[in-house]
Amino acid sequence: MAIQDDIKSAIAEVLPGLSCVIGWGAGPEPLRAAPLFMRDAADVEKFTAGFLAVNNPALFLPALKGAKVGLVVKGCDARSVGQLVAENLVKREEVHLIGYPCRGIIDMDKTAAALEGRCEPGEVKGLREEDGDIVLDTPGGEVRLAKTDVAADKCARCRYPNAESADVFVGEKIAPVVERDDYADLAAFENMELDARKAFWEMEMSRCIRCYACRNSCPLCVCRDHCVAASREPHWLTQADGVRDKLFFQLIHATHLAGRCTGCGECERACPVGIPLLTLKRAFSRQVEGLFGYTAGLDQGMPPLLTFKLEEPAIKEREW
Amino acid sequence: MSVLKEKELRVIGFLCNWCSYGGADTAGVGRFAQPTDLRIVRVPCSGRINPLFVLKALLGGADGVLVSGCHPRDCHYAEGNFYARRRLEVLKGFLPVLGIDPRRFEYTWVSASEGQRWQHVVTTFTANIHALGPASFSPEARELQILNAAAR
Amino acid sequence: MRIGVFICHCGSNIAGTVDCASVASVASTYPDVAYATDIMYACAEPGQDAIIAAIKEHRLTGVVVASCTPRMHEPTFRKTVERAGLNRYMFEMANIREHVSWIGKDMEANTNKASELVRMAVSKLRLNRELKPKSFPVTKRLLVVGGGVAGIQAALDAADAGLEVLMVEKQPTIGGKMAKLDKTFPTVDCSSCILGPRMVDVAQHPNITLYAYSEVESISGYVGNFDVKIRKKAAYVDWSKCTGCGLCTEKCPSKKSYDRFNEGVGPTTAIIIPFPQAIPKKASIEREYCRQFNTGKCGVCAKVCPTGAINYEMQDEFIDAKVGGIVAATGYDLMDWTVYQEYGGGRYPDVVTSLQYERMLSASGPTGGHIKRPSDGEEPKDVVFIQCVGSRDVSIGRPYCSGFCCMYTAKQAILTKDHIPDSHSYVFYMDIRSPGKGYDEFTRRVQEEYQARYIRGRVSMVYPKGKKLIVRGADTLMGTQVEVEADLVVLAVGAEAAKGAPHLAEKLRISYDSYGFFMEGHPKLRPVETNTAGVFLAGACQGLKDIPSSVAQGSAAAAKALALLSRDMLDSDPQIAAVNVNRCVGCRKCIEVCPFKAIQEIDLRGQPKAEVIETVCQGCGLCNATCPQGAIQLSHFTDNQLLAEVEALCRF
Amino acid sequence: MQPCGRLGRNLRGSRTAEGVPCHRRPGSAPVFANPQGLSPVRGEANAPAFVRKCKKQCAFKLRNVTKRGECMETVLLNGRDDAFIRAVEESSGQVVARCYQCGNCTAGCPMSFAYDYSVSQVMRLIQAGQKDAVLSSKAVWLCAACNTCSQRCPNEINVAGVMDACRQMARREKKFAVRAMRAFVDAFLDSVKFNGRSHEVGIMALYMLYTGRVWTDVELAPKVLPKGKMPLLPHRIKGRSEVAAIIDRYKQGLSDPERVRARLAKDAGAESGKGKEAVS
Amino acid sequence: MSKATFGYFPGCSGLGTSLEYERSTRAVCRELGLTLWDIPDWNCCGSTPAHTVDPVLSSALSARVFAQGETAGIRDVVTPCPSCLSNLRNALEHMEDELFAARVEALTERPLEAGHSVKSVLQVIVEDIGLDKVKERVRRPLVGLRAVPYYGCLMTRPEKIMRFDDPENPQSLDLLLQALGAEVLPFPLKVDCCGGSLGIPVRESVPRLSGRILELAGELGADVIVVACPLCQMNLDLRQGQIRAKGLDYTVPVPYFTQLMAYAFGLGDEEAAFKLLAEDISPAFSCMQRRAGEIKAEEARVAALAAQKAAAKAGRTGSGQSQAKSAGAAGGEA
Repeated sequence: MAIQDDIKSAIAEVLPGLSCVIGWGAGPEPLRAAPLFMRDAADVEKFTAGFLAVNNPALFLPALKGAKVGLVVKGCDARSVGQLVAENLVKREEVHLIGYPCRGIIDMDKTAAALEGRCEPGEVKGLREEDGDIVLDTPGGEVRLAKTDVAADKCARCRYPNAESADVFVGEKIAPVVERDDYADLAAFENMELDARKAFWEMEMSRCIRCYACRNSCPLCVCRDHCVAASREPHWLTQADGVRDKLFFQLIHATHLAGRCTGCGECERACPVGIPLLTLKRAFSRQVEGLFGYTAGLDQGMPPLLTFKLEEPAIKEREW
Repeated sequence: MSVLKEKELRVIGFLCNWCSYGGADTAGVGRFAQPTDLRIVRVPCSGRINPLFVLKALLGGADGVLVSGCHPRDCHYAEGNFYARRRLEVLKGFLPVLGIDPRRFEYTWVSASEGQRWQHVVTTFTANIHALGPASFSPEARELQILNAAAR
Repeated sequence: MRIGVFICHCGSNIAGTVDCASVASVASTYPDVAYATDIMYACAEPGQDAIIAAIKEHRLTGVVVASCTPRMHEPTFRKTVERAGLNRYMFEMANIREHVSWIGKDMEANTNKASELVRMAVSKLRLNRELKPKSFPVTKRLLVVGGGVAGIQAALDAADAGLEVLMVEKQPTIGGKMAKLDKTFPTVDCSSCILGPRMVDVAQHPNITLYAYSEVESISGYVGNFDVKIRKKAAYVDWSKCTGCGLCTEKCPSKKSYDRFNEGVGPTTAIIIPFPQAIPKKASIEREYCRQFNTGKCGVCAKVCPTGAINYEMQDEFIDAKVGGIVAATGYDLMDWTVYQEYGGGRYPDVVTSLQYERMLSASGPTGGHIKRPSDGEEPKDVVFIQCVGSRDVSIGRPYCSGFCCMYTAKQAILTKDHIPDSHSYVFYMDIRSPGKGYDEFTRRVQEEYQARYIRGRVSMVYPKGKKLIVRGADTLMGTQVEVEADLVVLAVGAEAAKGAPHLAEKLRISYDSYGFFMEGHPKLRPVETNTAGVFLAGACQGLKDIPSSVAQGSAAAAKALALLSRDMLDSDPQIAAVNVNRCVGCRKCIEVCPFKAIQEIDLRGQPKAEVIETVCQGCGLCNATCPQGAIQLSHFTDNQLLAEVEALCRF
Repeated sequence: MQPCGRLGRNLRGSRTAEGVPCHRRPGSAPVFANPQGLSPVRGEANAPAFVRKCKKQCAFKLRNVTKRGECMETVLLNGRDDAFIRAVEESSGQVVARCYQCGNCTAGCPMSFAYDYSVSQVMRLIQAGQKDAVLSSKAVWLCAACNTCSQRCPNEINVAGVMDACRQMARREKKFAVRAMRAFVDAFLDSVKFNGRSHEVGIMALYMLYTGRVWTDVELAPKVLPKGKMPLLPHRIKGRSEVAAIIDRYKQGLSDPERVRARLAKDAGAESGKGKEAVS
Repeated sequence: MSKATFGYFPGCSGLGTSLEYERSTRAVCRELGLTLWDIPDWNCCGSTPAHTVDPVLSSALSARVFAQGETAGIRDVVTPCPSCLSNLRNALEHMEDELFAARVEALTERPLEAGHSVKSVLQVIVEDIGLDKVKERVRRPLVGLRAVPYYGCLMTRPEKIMRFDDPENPQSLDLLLQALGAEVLPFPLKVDCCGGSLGIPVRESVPRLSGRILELAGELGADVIVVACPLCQMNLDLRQGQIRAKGLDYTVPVPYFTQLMAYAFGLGDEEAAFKLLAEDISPAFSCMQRRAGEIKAEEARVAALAAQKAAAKAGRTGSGQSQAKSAGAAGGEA
């Protein structure tokens, strides 16, 4: 990809001034990329971007506080950085953002489903991107899959493909996929009856193995080392393997992110058993956007639940 | 310890100490009759109520949760109820996604002198909860059913 | 942990609909409960002694009392528990009277509810920790807001006791509404004769600093350490130079300005000294009417002023002061009676308010004590007084009785007879409210000796006919419609809280009702205190009352303030937030939400952490609800304690 | 009231403490009820049996003292007619207990001069449940329905509505205290019933017929007839039968609340019954 | 129905005792561009007698009027007579209650759709048309006419149902008369009751009530009392002779406001129909002309005085340039 080389040169250009630049490199298998910490020119060579660049590099920023760090960011990653800066968990001057126009990233569950019967995603030997499609080199021959079929859900409703707040932007900005996020997925989910939804979450949460991958992959979970999930002071959760506690942990995570979650989808992507965790977070985002017109990550100031107004036009209070 | 069978449902109230708890007292002093379902937890301010308390109660078997604080601009701590108003309104909009009927949770503002209004709030809310009937969130039992079903 | 549970009968108040014995027996089965019993009157002396005895006998470490509202007796029982040697925070209450026995008759349901409330209290108590109050220094200075008779009394009492007092008065002079009165009931002695000396005392008292023509701009801090910012409004006259000679008031060309002190009875000049006995006796300029400000050309007062005190470029000044206690004595204002279109709505000049009539009666008033009809200046022969104009009237949102109109109308009727011997006074009333000492005899005297004609009925309409005003009323005792051809109609206009009182209440962070009256701590037991520690009330701002009650409340408020500020150190309330530095990641969310700025960021071994300033924290718990990892906990209302109460109620 | 200086008993006969004036004026005549000795009136009060059979049959009246010759019978308060109060309250939609007798309605009422009871006295009689006094009073008939009382009532009571309710109740119980008023209303409605519109000449004719006051407003005729402002022939409308039907149905009582409520319940019952099958 | 067209309910008195009100109302509405569709075969609203018998009966009669309106597609009705307005409006308000509507339907046996409204002619002129449009059409301003507005007790009361102007101190008629150029005297008894329909059955009511109104108007020196209600007009104008017999010593003509508007708009005598009034209005108009003349003379005198003063000032300064200016100004003024 031509753009990859441009990014590499951009990285090389700024690398000397930074302690490191975080991007994506080859992962454990051809279909999986992994975060790449580039500290010298050799590392920059290993840089790959594009359809497999699923990880959100903003995850590592809070830990690297104090050092000047560079990030190669997709649109959604830039929003995560923007939110960290808005809550001054990260100092903007300590971060150098290199943006590029993102055309969507892979969703492994969808790819596995698409490869049904033919082979396991792990067995795929290579991948080529040809404009709208991806060509997989599998033991049973080449498989051509349309990007839109296997791309992540969040990319189908992407409003900010270009990292608006990037210091350096490589390539031309592309038009957003949609103008407005109408939360159609939530609307579809809400067609179910209340009891059916309750049963749905009971079923999903009974599959949770409580590995906390969702928390550990969330860029805004800056207090993951002292998480209330595992504390007795306060003692919100027991360590019992019951559905109630596992669901309650997701509610804790969702309420902590209310008005802050940028919808990067890392929690859902990281969940080993594929529970649709983003639905809970997007329910809060829809509510916050509706009430306060605040979209996380676009540095619109302090998140709404950490401030207030004397008159709240949007909140219609119940008349008894 | 549980509610009186067929007579009561589990209704939990979080009341701010300065206004609503005082309003409930005024209602008591005024002998304004109210249904007995409501159990009141006293908190210093409606701002003290973390939405997780409401979720904990609803998931823990409460059929209805009522939060009441001072009227906006009347809060003893000046800003507590403004934050509460935002957080509880966001929570109320979130409940349906979980499959919990939003009418099972209400928040309102009652001042210490409004005994009559408190009686009306409690009576109306308890009647609404009785109309909705007991909540059915008992994941423990459901989970065992699923495991048994899977085992068979 | 060994917990003692005491179920109070409260005579029959609780025992009437709650089976206390069975609640006690159920309570004994709760975890950690070592002793459970029911007693007749827990709050009474024998009750408290029984608790102390039980603590010693059963080596109890925590006490739960199930009785009335903690808002009333929590302090009582905490002292009891402390007397028994326990920490006063190892105590919890269950409200089984106002929230249970008094609101329902169903014995079974009430008993079950009472036992559940006790269970909640026990489960919270098991997580209580001993809390020690810290103490902080107290500023021995009192702020009195409002210079009416109540404020003056409070200030003088406090100052006489050696306390330093700041008095802030919005008008250019103190004296409030009483200064506008000619005579006072029931003794009909001259108002300025009894108030004047007290006002002079205030001016000359070494401990009192008077800021007239000033307002409270903002108040921050907490009991014992309030930081008050006072705005000294620009009077465009340098009061240090002004001798109060009044030369400028004579020469001022703008003769048509509204006379606020005399309720607009007569026009006055732009630069005024409100009334001869004004304290401070200084001139002040009404910017609205002053030609110098409107047209830029005049300057007459500057030219004539012997001491050159006039300064048109004067700006508002701000004074910052630290005070320990605040007494709010902002008084009342007459309500806007022009909503009564049927009485002319202000269109007929000869329909005046009682205060305007008082200014006409007053010798220092614009008419020099002669009662003159505003329309043609003649002396009225038939004067009609209409009671309850804007009081006891649901249709305009003023259902309450203002309390003192019956009395001052009787007094005005006497004065009318004195001023105009051949006059006839008619008083349209519904009920004469004269409850004080010598009050009813006073209203009898006005009818018997001064031949005031009292007619029991409201007035439906007043309309001008020729030079006369036709007053169309009713006499329900005679059962007929009546009409009076009057020369002058005086309306006993109902009162409401002073304008701007709700705004001040928000600054003082005290609550107020829908009419703007400040909310007292308890209507019967704590009438001069508020729910905010250190803020006291005096006079009509708490509720309409006459001069004797206002003066009494002035002294009461001063007494309360003296009690508060008599100690050098005050105990801080230990129910405040505390940070667990191990869990805090320095995300600053708590600092963002704290209304009192009571949390600051510190650097602990290179790590940013939050820290609570104990004296400023009020214990609202907002930070606790905001902190994602629960690093900051509000003592006595920690997450775990509240969770324990919720868990006690869970069904599954 | 000079104390008579006697150590002794005050009015109620209990011993008075030193110096407290006992209020009996020496030598004053004992005060008995009914000084003029007028014939007592019928009423449920505690009058002896022979009184109740008195033929004068003038109903209890809280009379104005100014009107000579009437006297006031003691009112037995537990003889209060609660059904009457409820009927007035339901028909007018007002709560009469809200009235604290301030007299504002009497003060404002333009027709007070013609009343036997003032408006506030009528309200008081309703509060005391004195049905006979209210329904046989002239006041409810003379009310001009100008709403001044309701507009200025400090307790927001629709006093005009209460007066309407009492007049309607009086009409239903055939108590016509002011015959001319009833006659005029009937004349007006008959003219409307006959033509569909009111016709002045017709109304005057019927009014004169019903009351025998043939000279009413005769002197006005020359002022209006020549100007064509008093058409002799009525303007009869096509739908006059329908208007007549409306008035007749009213007279047959088709619009009585109980009857209509029953019909509504029946329809609702039928509907839900029908509705139930559809749903299940 | 566009905003400028309304269904028109003339009211029974329009055919008889208030013929002049009817004629002048139609003329004025035509002049103001207001098209009035008569409600076909309209019936009497029952006026005061019906609603003193039973509000359900008066609502039933009113319901038939609206039902007839529906057949011609009329939803918004306007009526000159406040008594009809009160009955029609009360019918609409009370029929919002289901039981009441059912009782009315039991009488009319004609269901009624929602969405009806009824206003008075005065309200439409003042609120919908607006006074500035009225001012534009005035050709013969009533300068010098001392008028006293009289609203009567039904038009603005009860406040919650009529919802028009202030129930105690209405201003719309005052402003309208000022727009016509008349001098409006403040009249305290503008909402006092004139006796209404008690004129016939209770003979002494009208002389007393209307007498008080006429006496105060006379005392204030009013040329005319301007009314907007046929009932009030009959009691004040038609019965003024009877009242004078009882001791009233003033004669005050009582025209309708629409008649004065017709005159002010320059329409013919036929439309203004002054001759149909019982009390002759010509003396009032002659007073008006006389006073108008006086006012004009006064204005001329003041203008002359001002011009003189300006000329004198210009003379004193003596500078040529200002002279030209002030001369020009003086010229303009003279």
